[in-house]
Amino acid sequence: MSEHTAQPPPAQPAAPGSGRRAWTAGKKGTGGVVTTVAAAVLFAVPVLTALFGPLLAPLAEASGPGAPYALDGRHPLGTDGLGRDVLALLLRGGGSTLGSALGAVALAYLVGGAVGLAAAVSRHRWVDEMLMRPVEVVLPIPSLLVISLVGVGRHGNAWAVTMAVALVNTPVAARLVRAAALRAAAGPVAEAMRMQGESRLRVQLGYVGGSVLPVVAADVGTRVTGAVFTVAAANFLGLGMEPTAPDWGVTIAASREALLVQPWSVCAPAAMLLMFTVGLNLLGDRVLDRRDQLPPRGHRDRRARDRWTRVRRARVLPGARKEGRA
Amino acid sequence: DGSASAGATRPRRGGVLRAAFPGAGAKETLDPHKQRQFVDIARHKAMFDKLVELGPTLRPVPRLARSWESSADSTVWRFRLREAVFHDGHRLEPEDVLYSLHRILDPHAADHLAANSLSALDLGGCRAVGKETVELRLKKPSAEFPSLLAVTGALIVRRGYRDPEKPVGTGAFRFASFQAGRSFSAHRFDDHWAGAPYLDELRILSAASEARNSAVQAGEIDYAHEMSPTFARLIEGNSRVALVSTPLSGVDGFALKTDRPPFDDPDAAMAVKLLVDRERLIEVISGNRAQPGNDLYGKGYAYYPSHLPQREQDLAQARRLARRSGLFNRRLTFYTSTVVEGFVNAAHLFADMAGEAGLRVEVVSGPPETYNTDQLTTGDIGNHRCGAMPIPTYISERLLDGSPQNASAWKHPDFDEDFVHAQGIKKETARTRAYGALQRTVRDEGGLVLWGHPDWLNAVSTTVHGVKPAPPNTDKWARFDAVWVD
Amino acid sequence: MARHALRRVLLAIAQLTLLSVLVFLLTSLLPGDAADVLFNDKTGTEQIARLRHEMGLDQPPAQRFLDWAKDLLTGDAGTSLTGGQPVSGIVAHSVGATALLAGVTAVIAVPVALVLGLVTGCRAGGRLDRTVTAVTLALGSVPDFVLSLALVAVFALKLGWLPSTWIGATTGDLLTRPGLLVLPVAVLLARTVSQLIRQFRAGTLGALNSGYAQQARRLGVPRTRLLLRHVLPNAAVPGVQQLARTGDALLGGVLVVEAVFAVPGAATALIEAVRSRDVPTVQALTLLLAAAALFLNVAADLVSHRLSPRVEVLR
Amino acid sequence: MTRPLIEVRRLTAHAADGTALVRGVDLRMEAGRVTALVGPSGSGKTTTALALLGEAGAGVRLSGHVRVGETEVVGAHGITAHAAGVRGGTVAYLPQHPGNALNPARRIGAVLTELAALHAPSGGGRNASRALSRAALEQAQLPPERPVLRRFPHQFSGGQQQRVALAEVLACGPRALVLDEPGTGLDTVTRAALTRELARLARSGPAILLLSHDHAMVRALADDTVVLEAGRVTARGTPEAVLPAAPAPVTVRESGEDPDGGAKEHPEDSGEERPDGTPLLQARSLFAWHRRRGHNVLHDVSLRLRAGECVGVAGPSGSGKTTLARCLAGLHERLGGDLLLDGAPLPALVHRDREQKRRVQYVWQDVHDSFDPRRTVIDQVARTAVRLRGRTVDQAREEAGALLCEFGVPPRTAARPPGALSGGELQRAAFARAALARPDVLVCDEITSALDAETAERVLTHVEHLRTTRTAVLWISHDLRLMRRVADRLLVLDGGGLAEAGACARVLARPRSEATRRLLDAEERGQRRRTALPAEAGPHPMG
Ligand SMILES: Nc1ncnc2c1ncn2[C@@H]1O[C@H](COP(=O)(O)OP(=O)(O)OP(=O)(O)O)[C@@H](O)[C@H]1O
Ligand SMILES: Nc1ncnc2c1ncn2[C@@H]1O[C@H](COP(=O)(O)OP(=O)(O)OP(=O)(O)O)[C@@H](O)[C@H]1O
Ligand SMILES: [Mg+2]
Ligand SMILES: [Mg+2]
Repeated sequence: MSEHTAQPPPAQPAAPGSGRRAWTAGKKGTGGVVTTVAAAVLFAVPVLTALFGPLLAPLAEASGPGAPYALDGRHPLGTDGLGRDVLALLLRGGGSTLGSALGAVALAYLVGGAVGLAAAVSRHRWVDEMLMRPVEVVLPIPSLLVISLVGVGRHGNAWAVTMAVALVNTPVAARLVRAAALRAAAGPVAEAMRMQGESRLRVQLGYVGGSVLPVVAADVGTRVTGAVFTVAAANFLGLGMEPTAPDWGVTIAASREALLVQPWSVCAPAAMLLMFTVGLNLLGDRVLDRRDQLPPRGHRDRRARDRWTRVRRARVLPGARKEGRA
Repeated sequence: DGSASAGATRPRRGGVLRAAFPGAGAKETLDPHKQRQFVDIARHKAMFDKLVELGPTLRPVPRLARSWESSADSTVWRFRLREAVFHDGHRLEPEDVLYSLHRILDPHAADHLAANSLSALDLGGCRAVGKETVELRLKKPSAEFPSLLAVTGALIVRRGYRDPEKPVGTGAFRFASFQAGRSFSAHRFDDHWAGAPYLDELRILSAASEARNSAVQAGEIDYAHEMSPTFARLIEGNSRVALVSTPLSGVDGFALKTDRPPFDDPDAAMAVKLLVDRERLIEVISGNRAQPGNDLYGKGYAYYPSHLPQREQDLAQARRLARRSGLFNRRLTFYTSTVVEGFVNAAHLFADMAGEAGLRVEVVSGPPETYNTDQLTTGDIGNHRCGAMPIPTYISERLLDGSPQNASAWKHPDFDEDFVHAQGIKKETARTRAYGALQRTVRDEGGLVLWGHPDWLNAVSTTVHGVKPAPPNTDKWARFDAVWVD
Repeated sequence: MARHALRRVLLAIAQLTLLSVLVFLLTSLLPGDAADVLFNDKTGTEQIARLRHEMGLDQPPAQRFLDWAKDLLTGDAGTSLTGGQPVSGIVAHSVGATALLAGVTAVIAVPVALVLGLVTGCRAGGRLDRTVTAVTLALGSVPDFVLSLALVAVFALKLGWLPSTWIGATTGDLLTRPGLLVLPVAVLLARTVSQLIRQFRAGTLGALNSGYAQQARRLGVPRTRLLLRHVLPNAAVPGVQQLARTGDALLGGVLVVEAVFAVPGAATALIEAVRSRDVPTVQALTLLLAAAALFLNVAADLVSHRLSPRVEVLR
Repeated sequence: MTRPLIEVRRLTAHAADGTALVRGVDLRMEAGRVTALVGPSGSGKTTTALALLGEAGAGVRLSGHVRVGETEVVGAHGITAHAAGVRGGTVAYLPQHPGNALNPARRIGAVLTELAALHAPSGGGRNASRALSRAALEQAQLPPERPVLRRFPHQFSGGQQQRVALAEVLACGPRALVLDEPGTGLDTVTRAALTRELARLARSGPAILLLSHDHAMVRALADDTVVLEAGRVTARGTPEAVLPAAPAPVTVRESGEDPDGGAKEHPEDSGEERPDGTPLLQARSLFAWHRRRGHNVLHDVSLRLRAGECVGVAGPSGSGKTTLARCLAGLHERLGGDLLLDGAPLPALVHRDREQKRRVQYVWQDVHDSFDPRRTVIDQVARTAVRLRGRTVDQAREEAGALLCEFGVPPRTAARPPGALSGGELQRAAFARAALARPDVLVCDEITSALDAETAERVLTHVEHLRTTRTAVLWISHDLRLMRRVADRLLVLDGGGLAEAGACARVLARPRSEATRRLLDAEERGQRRRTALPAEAGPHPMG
């Protein structure tokens, strides 16, 4: 013991002041930046491909169709089972995959999240019950059943499958959000905001929503992944989109047999999806970490708001200035 | 290529063969008269026999019936039976045959598959003639009757057979166990009329295509039924797995509805027949494992008019005909489904080809479960696929006014009359000629665009011998009596 | 707590009843019925009509539902429309394999995810965290069938270490050949673990940042104990909720796994039954799976209730 | 002179923006001695105390020298890596906001036993730990009974939570105790008992650092006193030498005279309402419960508030004061009885319209929990004026800033998130948040508990100002002296029921109920010197 005091204290890393810091030492290193950049790149590649790929696709299609699952010089990533250029498919197929997966999850969270939030924020038990009971009834239905019913009933309709995926995710989102929101909504901060006459919307979205955010952010990434695979699995079963649709998920499902014959036909779209979900999740983590670590939103908000008011005052009525000072 | 028996060792007794077929879950059945799936048929084939089977060219060949003869008007048929024994030791007698036919045609059993084909039987007029012969009487003459006895689900069971769980047949294997959707096993029947099989045990297992793929490669099964052209490419050069490829095992094509515009005009149909690029379809859909079709069913089968010239793509003529028949002004609907792998692909490929020729084709996809029925009424164009069957059966099932599967809506009373007439012709050459004329009519005026005759692909482990190429539904297909393992 | 539990169980029964009506309605809405499907390729309209009568499909749906429900109450789940065998047999044969897969997966996934979630949560941003996060994320992001095919290609076909499918295996074989389980479970684990880890990690982060964790540290509670006794109960809440849903997620994954590895399981049976419009089988399987899901949900609720007593009290 | 247990030399603390929070503090703590750290709110007491554990708030940098036992906790370069070793066993810290320091998911008994076992010198087994934990609970003035041990933290009142947190600290059996405002939220009786208990404890060994605004407690306990102002030590010595003289006792009992020389010029109030004029806020026969209907924590409580009037509420900890306040504020919905505002029924908060919300405002007891940790304090305070009085954001901000300044919280401080404010600063912010509504009824739940006398004065001044604008105030406090100054009438709650009501002066002078008498006795004794105390200490063995 006494030896310790005799020695000079060891040089310190970033002050392990707050408890949290001590436990998460090393966050600030360059590693963080590298990961952030990597995550952004991972995320951006598939998204940009989905957005702008269709514009470039004709270039890739210029060499015309080839033999099925061929790996010849004319097609950089070979061809798929119909002899179509895999690169062209890759360029064309992002929109529907990401669109339907994101759309389904967004819808699920929009509806389910709203229901869950409303149920949690409501101080009336009956509102909670009314909102959550139906959710609880729907919850245990195997999503597989819903997908297959919809897939069988409204065959080959991408919208229907998207809606089905949204539907199966909605109760889950509702419950998740409710559980997370309940803690916040029942706490004194929400009470204080209500006492201040804050609108329900602001209490729910501004504060309770904000407290739910970490849980949701941790969930959204996996949910999107899940949605992509549910759609892909529906195609695997012949319940989803047309097996010829130039969609990443469909392409993977349709070419799966050729994994070892023409690996690109499966691996290229799979890599896109992988980049997307990994990037999305990593970015989500980054944003959350940042949120917990940096000075609170108020600082930034205020500066932004001051700037905004200044602009407004300068532009709009000169009288407003006086009024503002009054 | 083809048979895995090439360079085989000497046949050897003993061993177990594990054969995997696409499964159908709870739908699988032990009742031989309800059979519907390939996996059922294979199982039943091991345990039961039909009176008549179909040979490689889809001609009837003797099975339990040693020989047959008919009255001059082809309404009364006599079948002489073999000296076969059932698994319980009981000897096959005409009464067993009559019992089986009665059971198949039982009015209360709606799901007996052969009932439709055998509905021509006049059961009241059927009888045993002595201990060896059974006499069957038809309601109307048919020279093709023996091949009707070879249809799916026309198996001969033991008199008094009721409980499907206790199958007793004359087949080469005795029942051991069965679990729907999973597995079936049967043991060698030493008293089989054609001599005991080599195998000690036969297991017929159900598995989806992914599982069959990997299992046969890993040596977990010895025989995998119905493999894809992609799989064939995958195992090229694989020393453990060989492909048994059966050429001419059916037909792939498109069906145009000829009972309504635009394809009620033979020119319009001909335009479509001339614009399809058969080679491209074969390359993409069949992985180059098919022979080009000539818009005729049954290439290589009995009654096939092989002298007709091969139809080739002729875009110029196709355009001319299309313009003349007003095809360019219409929007055509291609009704397809994922019911069979490759249907949707073929539909899109066709739509592309038609698009290049200036036609507008919209592909619509329907539910696979009811596709075959829906297809009869929906869309202008549909997919068409048909396994191996005798040409007259094909005509009667697909091209007559009352045919249950008349996908091209080919409804011409005179054609039907000619067909009934042809069926009654006793003399084979004349009958062949009559059938030939009928097929030619359909080829030139009908709505069937039959672009390819795909190979049937089975995979067999190299330790298995004696598996012969044979079109599905024929005698040697899925028959493991003469198969042995190292 | 006991009252709470009882309420939940009663509710679950009501839910199941409602659910069966719902599922029945939905299946009735599908195009075609079992007779159509059965005779899809060998149509004879008259034959179909007879078959339909035989199956009782010509009766009004309400009547059919009531009959079905009456039978069920007497313990008879009916017979399959397509195969003719008792539904209870189909269910019994198919559920075992799926339950085994899901069970083994859960038994492995939960502790692994808990440990990794805690460890990465308390070292958020560290190298270990980044590695684990990236690896599990990537594994969880590979489509199931790609992963299964790749695993089979490597471990079964190339290396020959493990069996590639369950073809022909019986349930008894599973005990003597545990190798059969390895690949399917590995595929199922990839997604499950990845999802669970994320939830546990998020929960851990939140709990670690809280005042009580800070105070516990100030009172000298050592790291491991802090994690296990103080942080875990709070951190587990989102994870437990996620766990309740894992059953469903597993079922989705199981379907692909069942197809690739020829596992004769419930997911395949369910799809097959929907395909062939075999309503009694669909009903029975759905109810069973839903009951399992409900059970998990109720369990999760009770556990969460125990873990965050404050929330329920406020309601 | 022996080497002190804890030695602090030239400790400085800087905020992230460079502001010096603590500037060169020296401190010595010896076993068996109580050192008091006093000073105005925001002077750096908590910051200094945390440094003893090798801790600092977010963004705060420490330097100087802190030695605890043989361990260097803070060195020239900040907190050392050994700091973690002293926490709990050597130095145990009772935080200023105990509410969120308790684990919501665990029963308090389990945590106490765990901590006791953790720091027990030689194991001793489960039973020993359990005995230790019970002893700790008793020392913290909570009954060590099974039902109490099995409760979750949220099932305690504010003052009870404070004591639970204290029990956790005591269960560690540390060599040095750092107690940050241990007396907040405690009624006079409990506080006196706690003071006695702490005195005993100090004599039995550990060194104690007491951070408190409660001069009575400091006088009663402290051997040395260190006065901190703006981060600097400005005085040192015995409490008598350093602290201002003890005020006169609250009450001159049985005197029948107004002892305060008519600080309030209201006519004598028998406690009965004057018949004329409807009261502004009226509660008739209130019942309230928490878990199950029937298990009431408030029984049949009635009260009337007239415009401009201040009604005090006193009572032992756990007697239902907060529950009553929350009922009025509309936050507690499990209640029976009538609430009337201007004669019209007053619904629960969710059903109140904006005007009703504005008219009735509430200041939380546990302020720390009532602020969103992610937004700045000024933002949150200003929202009241925006939402309830329709001010623009900038106007509201200006008003809020001005009000906070008035209370001694500079704008720069208010622009930080709540975690970076001192306990007293936050309490004032919470008050400002409610006051900004210009309410007609202001319910204040112990809003001066974390304030030094001078700062409290600022708040009181504002309360006076509000009353002149006809705002009625419900003032919950344990500080009877303050109560006397503020309140016109006084309600005394005991065990959820109304023990006594009447004019404040009368109640304090001639208490009729046992509960009031006990509170007053304890208050009176608390004013006396420490030496007078130990005789009546209870039999609480420790360790
Ligand atoms: N959520 C709860 N569940 C059960 N009992 C509770 C709950 N909250 C408070 N109580 C109990 O209700 C009683 C009244 O609590 P309340 O908070 O009103 O006391 P208080 O007078 O404000 O005390 P203090 O002076 O300590 O703040 C206490 O005995 C407390 O233990
Ligand atoms: N994390 C922080 N960052 C910046 N400033 C801080 C931080 N924490 C506290 N402060 C400021 O440091 C000063 C001293 O705070 P401290 O909590 O030590 O005061 P205190 O003496 O304990 O006051 P009180 O009696 O009100 O609790 C206050 O003005 C406070 O605003
Ligand atoms: Mg402080
Ligand atoms: Mg209180």
